[in-house]
Amino acid sequence: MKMTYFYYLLRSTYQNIRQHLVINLISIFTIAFSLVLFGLYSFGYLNLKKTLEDWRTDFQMIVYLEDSISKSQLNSLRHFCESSPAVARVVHVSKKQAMQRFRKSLGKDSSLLRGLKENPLPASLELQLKNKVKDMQAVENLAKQIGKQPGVEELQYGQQWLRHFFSLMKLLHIAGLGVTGFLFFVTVFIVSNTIKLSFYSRRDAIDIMELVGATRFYIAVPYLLEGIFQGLVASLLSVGAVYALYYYLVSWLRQSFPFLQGMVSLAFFTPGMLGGFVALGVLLGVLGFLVSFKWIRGS
Amino acid sequence: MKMTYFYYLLRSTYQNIRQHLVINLISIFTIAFSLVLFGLYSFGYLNLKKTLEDWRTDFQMIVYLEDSISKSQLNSLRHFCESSPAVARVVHVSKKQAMQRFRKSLGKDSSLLRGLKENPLPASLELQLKNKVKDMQAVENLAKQIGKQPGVEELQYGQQWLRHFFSLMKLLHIAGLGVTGFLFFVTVFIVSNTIKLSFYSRRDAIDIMELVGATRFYIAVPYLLEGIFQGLVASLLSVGAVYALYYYLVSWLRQSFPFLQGMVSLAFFTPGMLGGFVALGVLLGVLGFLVSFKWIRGS
Amino acid sequence: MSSKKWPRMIRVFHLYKSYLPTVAVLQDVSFTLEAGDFVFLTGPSGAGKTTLLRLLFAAERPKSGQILINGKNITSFSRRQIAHVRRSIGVVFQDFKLINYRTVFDNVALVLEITGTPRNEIKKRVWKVLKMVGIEQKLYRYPLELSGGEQQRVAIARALVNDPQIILADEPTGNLDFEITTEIMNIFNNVNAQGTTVMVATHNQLLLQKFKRKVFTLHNGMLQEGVPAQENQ
Amino acid sequence: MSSKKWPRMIRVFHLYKSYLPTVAVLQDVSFTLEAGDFVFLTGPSGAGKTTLLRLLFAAERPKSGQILINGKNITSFSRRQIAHVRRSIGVVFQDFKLINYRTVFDNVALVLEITGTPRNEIKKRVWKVLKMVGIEQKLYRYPLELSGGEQQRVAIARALVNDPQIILADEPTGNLDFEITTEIMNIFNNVNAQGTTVMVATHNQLLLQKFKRKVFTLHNGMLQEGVPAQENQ
Ligand SMILES: Nc1ncnc2c1ncn2[C@@H]1O[C@H](COP(=O)(O)OP(=O)(O)OP(=O)(O)O)[C@@H](O)[C@H]1O
Ligand SMILES: Nc1ncnc2c1ncn2[C@@H]1O[C@H](COP(=O)(O)OP(=O)(O)OP(=O)(O)O)[C@@H](O)[C@H]1O
Ligand SMILES: [Mg+2]
Ligand SMILES: [Mg+2]
Repeated sequence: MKMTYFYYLLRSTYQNIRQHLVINLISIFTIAFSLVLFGLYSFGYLNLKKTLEDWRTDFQMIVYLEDSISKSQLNSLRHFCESSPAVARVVHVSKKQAMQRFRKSLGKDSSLLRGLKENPLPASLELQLKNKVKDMQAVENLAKQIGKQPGVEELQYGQQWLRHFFSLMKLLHIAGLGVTGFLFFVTVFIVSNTIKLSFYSRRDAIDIMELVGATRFYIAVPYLLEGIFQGLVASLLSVGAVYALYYYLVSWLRQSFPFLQGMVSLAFFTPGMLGGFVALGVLLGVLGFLVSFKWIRGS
Repeated sequence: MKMTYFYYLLRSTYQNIRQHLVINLISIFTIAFSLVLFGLYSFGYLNLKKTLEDWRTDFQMIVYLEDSISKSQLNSLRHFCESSPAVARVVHVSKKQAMQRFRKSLGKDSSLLRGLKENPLPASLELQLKNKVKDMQAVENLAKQIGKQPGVEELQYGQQWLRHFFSLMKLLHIAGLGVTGFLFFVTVFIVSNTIKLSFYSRRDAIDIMELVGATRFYIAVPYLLEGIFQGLVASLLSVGAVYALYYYLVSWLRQSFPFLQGMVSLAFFTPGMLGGFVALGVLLGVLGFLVSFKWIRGS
Repeated sequence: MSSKKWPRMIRVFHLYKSYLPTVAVLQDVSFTLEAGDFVFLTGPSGAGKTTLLRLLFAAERPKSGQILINGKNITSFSRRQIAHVRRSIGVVFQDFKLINYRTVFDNVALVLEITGTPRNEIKKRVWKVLKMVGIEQKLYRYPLELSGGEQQRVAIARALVNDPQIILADEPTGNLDFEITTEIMNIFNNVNAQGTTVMVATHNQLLLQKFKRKVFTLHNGMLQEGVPAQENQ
Repeated sequence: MSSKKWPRMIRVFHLYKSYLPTVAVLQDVSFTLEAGDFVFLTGPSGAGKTTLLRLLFAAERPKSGQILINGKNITSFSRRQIAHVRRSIGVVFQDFKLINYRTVFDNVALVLEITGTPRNEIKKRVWKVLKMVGIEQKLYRYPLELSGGEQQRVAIARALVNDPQIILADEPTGNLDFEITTEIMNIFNNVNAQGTTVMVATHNQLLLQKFKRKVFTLHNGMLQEGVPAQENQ
């Protein structure tokens, strides 16, 4: 009995697909298109995020030191900064180094510094922040703590710039979630519509099977398998398409806009991601089936 | 005879729509979804473009003047710059003004300028560029011409920055065209699939009509009208949806991210744009019909 | 041999038809029906009756041979020409072929709408023909809300409504009781008396016996004319 | 009154059915069929024959009244229970109800697949039953590639293949010539002789006359039992 059912399932699914090849192709291409859109979006989003995080490693917090700071104060301050979980690296810039830098930055105009008797620039500690620091609050807490240490004259960490950066990251994250959710919704909608219509065109057969004693469950399983099959084929197609599209897009971008070098990368295309795509395709097929089956039951 | 045909058309279309309400709703929502995606994309693209162009008005070209420049040379240079079609505004900054600015920019550190005997900073003309300047080439041509004028010591116009800006604009433009084309293709594909499937479910009726003497043209026209109807309803729905989505998105963005104030604007939603949406919806319906009709004829 | 002289004529020459390469359904079938002829087409199940009728209204193309309807050779007609020929032929299909999402009225009216008949005229004629077959009360029902025999009568009404020059009826009484069958045959007789050529494919021996008309019998793909009904049993 | 004592029984009590509020299709229909009964159901077109049969295999729900199949009241059954009851009833539908995208073999095998019959057994039994109705050569054809009578015989084969306890046949010979009709009726007789309850809805007076069996006549929604065939004309 089990064997008969198994054989029936495979054969029914195969027959359904073969007999409704057009509808199946339509379904597969619709899922594939949705996945391609989704894939391109994911690539774009991940790349943009990566780029922004690369930029961010340039941010630093500068701790200006009082001229009167003692060696032991400096050491303990330095130790304090280094032991903070938000800080990646601490660099000490002496008064002399500060003046050298300033001179360099003035370039030709540095001649006007010639007349100076004493060095007015303060020494400083430059703190590199860690990538995992995700919001403005953490940075400001750190600044407050450091500001309380003895020997600290002033803190500078581009408050405005950082605040914008964090807002932008948050915006990007929320927009990303929103767009992903929306796309997902649209895809399930379209897939379930396609499966609904394919059910619709087989309504007569379904009615007949019920009339000769088949249960709804028995009738439904081959359609579920069909949904899974569609999702599977569609995801493989879309992986290929996304890869090809992205490959050509990236080569073209690199040639046309050399300054984007660091931004565009295909590294993202890992086996795990491929598995995710296939899983997503199958999930869409199954969801589409469930939505349309509910609809069929109701009518 | 004409009246009968007209009556037949309206009634058939109405009957088709009423009898296949589900398929029609599916079709309409699919078109509407595509249009909403397209609309959101358009808003996003136009806004981003506008923002970038706003930023761009900050760009300027600085023409440093030789200390030895004569009054008449200065005037003719100034006149030359002002008469260039690429330049919007010219501001003269004297040596004194330059020093004042420099002092200001140093802030507390300006004390170190106290010891200076003579002013080493050059006078300059600051040129504001016009918005319509679209590419790097034009800017570089202008620079070359100005550089040849007597009394000009050096030109500075953030070559690197500008080059990046123009590349980015070009990238955005091409990506915009690409995404628009892709979206359009996907939409026609999905719509034609929906109409195909709706044809598919009416195949029996079409066969019967042919068997009792109807021409293909006679059979097809109500489906064309149906496609137009779907496109019409879908475009109206999507205009509403895009408006609502965008309205809430914008309010939310403005509250959450005050620095985006200037970026987001609903001005884009003009009557012309509304007409465009409706036209696009109808066009999609008609295209979907044509594609699927060709397919039906073939089979 | 102008088409005026034989205005409602069917002529078939050496018709061959097969669906599968190995099995011939029709072999060298030839016959002539003049305007006003009435003929029964009989033969065992699967003999090719439906196939022959389908060839006559160009729903199938023959393997070889010629079919002349009103003197025009329809075997070489275009789609559009075929559509116009069909408007002068009323067909009762063995499986009815009603449009499920149109009412009884609309199913019958369809034939008149195609030819652009004015609305008032359509209403009158559809009602008249539905009354003839006895289902005028089910005007606004849908086919799936009718019994088998009622559906069959709608199919008959549709074939009659356009006053066709030729009527091809494929087993038109398989789902009807003998009383209604007799009524339907009387309608065909009346139409035939006005000059319409009628061809009725049937298994029903009672029909052949009761209405003594010309009989074509299909057997092994060959057509025999005029075999009396009694010998056919 | 255990179900063991009447294992293949149909009992119908005071059955009422109407599709439209104004028109009653069945009115107070009651009857009992014991295991091994054979009955013809007749009545004019639209009398309610198909409706009665559809009520018996739970494709319709009655307005009021009870239907007992093998002692179980199916009017209150769930979908799943109805599916199981249907497996013991073989139905020949008036409009055949074949699945167009399945071959003849697969259409008939469907009934056995549902009950999980082993593959070999399915092949043997389908072939046997197709041979009984005389279309064993068209095993791998699709329904639309068959003549009307051939399709009807596939529908009959499907109703027989599962050795059902009850056979409900709705106009099973409307598209068959008299020779094949006789063969089919003989098959029903044989099955009936082995204890199967058979109910055949038909218009065909020749059948009623030739096979002298119990006759139920539907008229104005009322059922009359045992009216001789001759008076029915
Ligand atoms: N589309 C098709 N493809 C293949 N074979 C077909 C097709 N249509 C009909 N046939 C075969 O052609 C033969 C003649 O079929 P046809 O329908 O003409 O028979 P018929 O005389 O109308 O029979 P019936 O009285 O049963 O309706 C049959 O054997 C049938 O199986
Ligand atoms: N789904 C339905 N909706 C409304 N009325 C229906 C429906 N099905 C059947 N009827 C009506 O019920 C009556 C009985 O129909 P039924 O099909 O039972 O008749 P029948 O005896 O089988 O007739 P026939 O011999 O023509 O097949 C008919 O008048 C028919 O119009
Ligand atoms: Mg036939
Ligand atoms: Mg019936």
